[in-house]
Amino acid sequence: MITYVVIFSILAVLLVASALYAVIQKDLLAAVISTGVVSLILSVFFYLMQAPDVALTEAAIGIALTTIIFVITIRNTSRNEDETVDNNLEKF
Amino acid sequence: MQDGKSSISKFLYTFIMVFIIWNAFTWPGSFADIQLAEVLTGAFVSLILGLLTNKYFSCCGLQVLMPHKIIFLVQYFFVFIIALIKANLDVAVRVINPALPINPGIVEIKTKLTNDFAKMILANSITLTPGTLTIDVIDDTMYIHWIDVATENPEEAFKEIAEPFEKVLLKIYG
Amino acid sequence: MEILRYIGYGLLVIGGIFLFLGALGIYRMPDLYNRLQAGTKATTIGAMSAILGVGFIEPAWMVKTIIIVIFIGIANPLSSHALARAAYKAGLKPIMKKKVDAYEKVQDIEVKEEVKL
Amino acid sequence: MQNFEQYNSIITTGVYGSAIALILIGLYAVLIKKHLIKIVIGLSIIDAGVHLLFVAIGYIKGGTAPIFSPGNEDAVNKMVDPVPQALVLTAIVIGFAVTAVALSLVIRLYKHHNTARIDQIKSLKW
Amino acid sequence: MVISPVHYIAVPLLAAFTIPLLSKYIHKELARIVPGIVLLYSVFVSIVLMMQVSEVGVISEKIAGWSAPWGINLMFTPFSGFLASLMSVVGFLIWLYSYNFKKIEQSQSQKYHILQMMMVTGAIGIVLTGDIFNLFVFMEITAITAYSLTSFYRERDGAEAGFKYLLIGSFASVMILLAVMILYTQLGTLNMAEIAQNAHLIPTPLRATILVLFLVGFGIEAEMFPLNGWAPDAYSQSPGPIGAAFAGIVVKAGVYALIRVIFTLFDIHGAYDFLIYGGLITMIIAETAAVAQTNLKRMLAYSSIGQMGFVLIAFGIGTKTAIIGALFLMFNHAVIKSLLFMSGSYLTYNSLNKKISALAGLGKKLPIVSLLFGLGAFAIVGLPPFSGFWSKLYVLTAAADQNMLLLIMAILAVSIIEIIYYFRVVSTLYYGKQEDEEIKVQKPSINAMVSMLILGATIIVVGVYPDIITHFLNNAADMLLDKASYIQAVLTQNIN
Amino acid sequence: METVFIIVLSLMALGLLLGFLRFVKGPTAADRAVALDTMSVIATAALVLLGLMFKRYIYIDVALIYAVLGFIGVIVIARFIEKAL
Amino acid sequence: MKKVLVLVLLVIVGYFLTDTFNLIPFGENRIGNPQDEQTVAGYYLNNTVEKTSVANTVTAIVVNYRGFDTLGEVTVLFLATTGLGSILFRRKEDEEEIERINKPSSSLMQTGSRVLFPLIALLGIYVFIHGHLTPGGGFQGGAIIATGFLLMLISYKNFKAGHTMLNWVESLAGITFVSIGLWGLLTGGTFLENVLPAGELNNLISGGVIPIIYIAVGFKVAAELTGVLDILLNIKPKK
Repeated sequence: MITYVVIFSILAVLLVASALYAVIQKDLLAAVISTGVVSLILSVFFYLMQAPDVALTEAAIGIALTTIIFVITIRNTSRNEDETVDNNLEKF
Repeated sequence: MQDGKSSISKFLYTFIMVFIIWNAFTWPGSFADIQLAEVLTGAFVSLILGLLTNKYFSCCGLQVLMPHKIIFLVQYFFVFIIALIKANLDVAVRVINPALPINPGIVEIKTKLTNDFAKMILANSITLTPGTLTIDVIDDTMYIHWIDVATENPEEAFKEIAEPFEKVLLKIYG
Repeated sequence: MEILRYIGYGLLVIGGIFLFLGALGIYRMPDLYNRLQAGTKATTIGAMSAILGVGFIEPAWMVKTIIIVIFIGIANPLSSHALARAAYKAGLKPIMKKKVDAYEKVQDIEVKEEVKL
Repeated sequence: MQNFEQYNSIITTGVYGSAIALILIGLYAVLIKKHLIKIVIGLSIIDAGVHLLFVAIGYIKGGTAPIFSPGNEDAVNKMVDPVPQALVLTAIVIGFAVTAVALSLVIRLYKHHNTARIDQIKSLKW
Repeated sequence: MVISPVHYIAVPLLAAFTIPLLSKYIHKELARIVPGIVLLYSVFVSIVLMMQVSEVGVISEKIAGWSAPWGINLMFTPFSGFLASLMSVVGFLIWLYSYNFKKIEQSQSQKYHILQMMMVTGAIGIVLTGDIFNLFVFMEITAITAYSLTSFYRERDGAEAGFKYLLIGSFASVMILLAVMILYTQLGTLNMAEIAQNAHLIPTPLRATILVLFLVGFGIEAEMFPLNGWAPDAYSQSPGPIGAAFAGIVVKAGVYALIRVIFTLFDIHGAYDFLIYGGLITMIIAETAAVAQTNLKRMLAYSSIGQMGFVLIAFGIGTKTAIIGALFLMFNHAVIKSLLFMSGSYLTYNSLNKKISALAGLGKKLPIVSLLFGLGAFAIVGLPPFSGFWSKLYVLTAAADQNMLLLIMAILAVSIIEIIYYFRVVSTLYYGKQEDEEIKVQKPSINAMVSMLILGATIIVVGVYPDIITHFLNNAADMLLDKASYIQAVLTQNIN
Repeated sequence: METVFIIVLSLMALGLLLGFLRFVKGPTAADRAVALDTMSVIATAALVLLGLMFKRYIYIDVALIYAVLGFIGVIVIARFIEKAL
Repeated sequence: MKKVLVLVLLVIVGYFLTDTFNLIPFGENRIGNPQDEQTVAGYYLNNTVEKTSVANTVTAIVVNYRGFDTLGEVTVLFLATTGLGSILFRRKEDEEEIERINKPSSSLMQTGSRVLFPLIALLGIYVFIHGHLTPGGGFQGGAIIATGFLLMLISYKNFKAGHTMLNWVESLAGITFVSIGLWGLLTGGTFLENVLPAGELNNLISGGVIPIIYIAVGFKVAAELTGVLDILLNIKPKK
């Protein structure tokens, strides 16, 4: 049964790590995708805690809609956190 | 659109497909538990969706649902499964192999299919069989990223990658 | 019905292995296109097989699992196609041992919308 | 999943710890980062942490979802607390609305100042 | 249909959802007229309910047919009813004022009026609801309208002020959410009356935590120091009428929530002292900052913060007289600050820039507006015979009863500061040297004039006959202090 | 048969971890989108399996919605990378 | 310097939160034995089936017991859409040529979104019609439908979201919600009261007005979110 704890710890570590990554990453698109990962794992958490309603909401609003409106905002502003022009972040 | 089928046929096709999927969504587990209200609601929802979205959803009207075409569909399914299993083992071996034996490249193949829907199914099948990935479809040319390029010649590549699928698809949509 | 259960377990294990292999492929492959190859493929197959396995174990769930499988089957190849095409259009060249690139010459073709909406 | 709760302390640490960590990480982003989108990302991470905490307090060991679906009509005594779930539902939607407004403000600030970094937007004091 | 508190919420919502259709298919002008009718209806509901409540005591309404702890209920007590009536009246006057407001473009006016109406509705919801989470929801309604309205003007730095407000407001909502969460784990209920009944069961450390979280969360809306960073920018960058709405409506709702939490939910003694100190610091710092301002609206904003500090002090003293004084102050602040913002925005609109010095000589060109501004200035610093005098008197009396000598001195000192900067503006208006003779003034439209005159008349009438208001305030203060009857009224649901 | 579930779940968790490692390594946003896609597929399968373990039929709906929504997020990112958005 | 201050603040907040949540054990049964109806949650769990015939207790709470919250929530979304419109509003005179997307997506994607759009819409409709039986409800279903619209919006240049229709759907759904509330008031009950018969548990037609409200919420949320996405997509000036 220790396996459950291991699985759970992996999820928790992934959750925190992706949140941290969303904060430190300079490329805003990557940061936004990272928040998508946060939502993804968060909703698995909700599911594990027997809250399928909340998991569904988090999936619909966190993974899809929030990511989408962030991406659209980045399209209308800048993609690089430092707003320097060079670097190949803008390319791919 | 391209084949100018009547809109009633399109509507019916959409209606039937949506209705089937609705019933799959609401499947209670066994036939005995099906509620009449669910089915009627499903019919109503399918009616509305059919009216609103048939111009998007349907490709070619009702005749795709003819019995013999459904048999071909089943046949297609088996062809696909066999290709899938064969090729999956291939990629699995590649991934595990520490040397990563890959020789990627992008090849083009020509397809005889004209229907968008059929092209999408073909492209998806090609993508789902490991080793190949459809990058783009322009008219009748498909550009395929191939993890282990055996040949650059379009015809040979076509034989290698898409032939079994296309044969069956032509029978359904051709 | 016991046999169905065992088929289900088998599919589940196969699915698990393929999901793992897909993720491993994503991690190991050298460039985006190859990652897509390994990633979408193996994970899609893995997910499909695992989900179908659940359907076999609990036959009442079969219909819904098939619907999920169909959704995954339509959606996932499309998303990997979109990603591959986007990356290529953005200028990410695939890594190749011997240059075989038929797609390079058609970069400037405009896509037309074939449907009047 | 029956023995899930044997390791209660580890799981407690996992859930509460990650939720609090999310709140702190988001707070860090809001306070330190200079780019407006990063700040909004920080806000949404804080929200995520609070929502996780909220669901966590409603969880009951060995419980199941508070839905009386066929086969579960008699499981009243095993159900988790439905109230926090209902509240979180509301909170998630409200959080999304606030995020949308925040992002639209970011877009307008960018149009106005041609930058989205707060250290370069200086019309008002920050 | 019997008039009941839920009309405050349901009718505006129905109108808000209908307006887009009405304005598109019937007549464009309806988008501006309907909110006015709705707000007028709210005023009517207020009058009817205030008359009822003075007979019955408490009107409590349950929603969705579930009585108190299980469902949400609306409480129309003399205290909350007073605030709700005040808000609806001020909301209606603001609508009247902004009906033809020049700077709101035609195509945008539909959105403006919907947002303004919903701001009033949200604030009334905060005041009326008896459920802590529902309060949070209404606070978000108010906040989201406030964010949008702050950044309504495109040419100004409204977006920046709005973003700042949003940032701070999000913190507030996170705090409130956390507090609600901890509260729920301890008591398993969200109804305020039941929380108040059982609050003593919460372990002390958790109780302190909840209280701190609530204080910080609601303190942000109530402009308490040091959480008021949003206020000056939001006031100065938003459209003129919205400045009035902030002062008259949003902040009132924040103060209400703060007071409800401290007085009803947690009757902790230290909290009162906290209110006094917090209010004192807020007042002194804000009034000092107001002197240094050169922008008229910013000055008014700081003055508004200072006034809210004064209100918090008055609540913190905690005796009945003090609470009457505090409520009277809230009433005055709503009326007078609205008048100041309304007339002030016409004055700044007609000056070259928003500096106070640019107002010079406008007293002759816009005589009535300037007169009204002067009236407001005199009233807010507490000169007799205007209404501001009585509220200050009540608070000072209460402080004297409690032997709080230092507090009295601080209040008087701050009043002198207030007099300095308000008189500076008024003297610039009338005796300042005009720089540009050719400037064309924009006369206020008739509806704006009516709305300002109503406010001015209220100030004078209340100043002469304060009993009109204190009659209501007496009941309200009784109700606020009498926690037990509130709890009983909710949990027995005697009406409906 | 609990062991089978545990094995499969651990494989899925490891898959998530590997996907996340690729997500962190990048190097391009497209790679990260691939990782997100993979992770959401793995999560979908995991949700179905967990639904089986919790013995609740209705939980599958969540997986169904996952299958759709993860895809749409990836499509939007792809359109952005393509500079078409 | 600022970083150090912030880190100190973070440590304080973290300590404070950890300390607080140490006092709240995880996974403990706080609702007591539901049969005793000690707490609100216990009451809900014990009475929902009997009184409203709604299988999903969360839905019953969201739509009925705390239906007022949901009304407020819908209003928040509505106001966010309105506010977004006012914040990102473009004047007629400085109206530039705008385009939502530079180029249509590949023909494969076009076909794919054409096929998936009705299916996603169906999924959303399924989620909110079955809000009282299965997880999900109006908000989730609405969000799913909105993502379906988004798929079309980013795939086709000439797909229009149909503002007239969106306006109608949004307004009518909102009016339905409030009218159901007022219906309860008019028939002598209270606002949002469940005036229809409860029906039988786990039937599609059960729960009185609860499914109707959730369907209205679903349509409204779908229209609002589509509106939000459309506004956000339609602000890019043509190069």
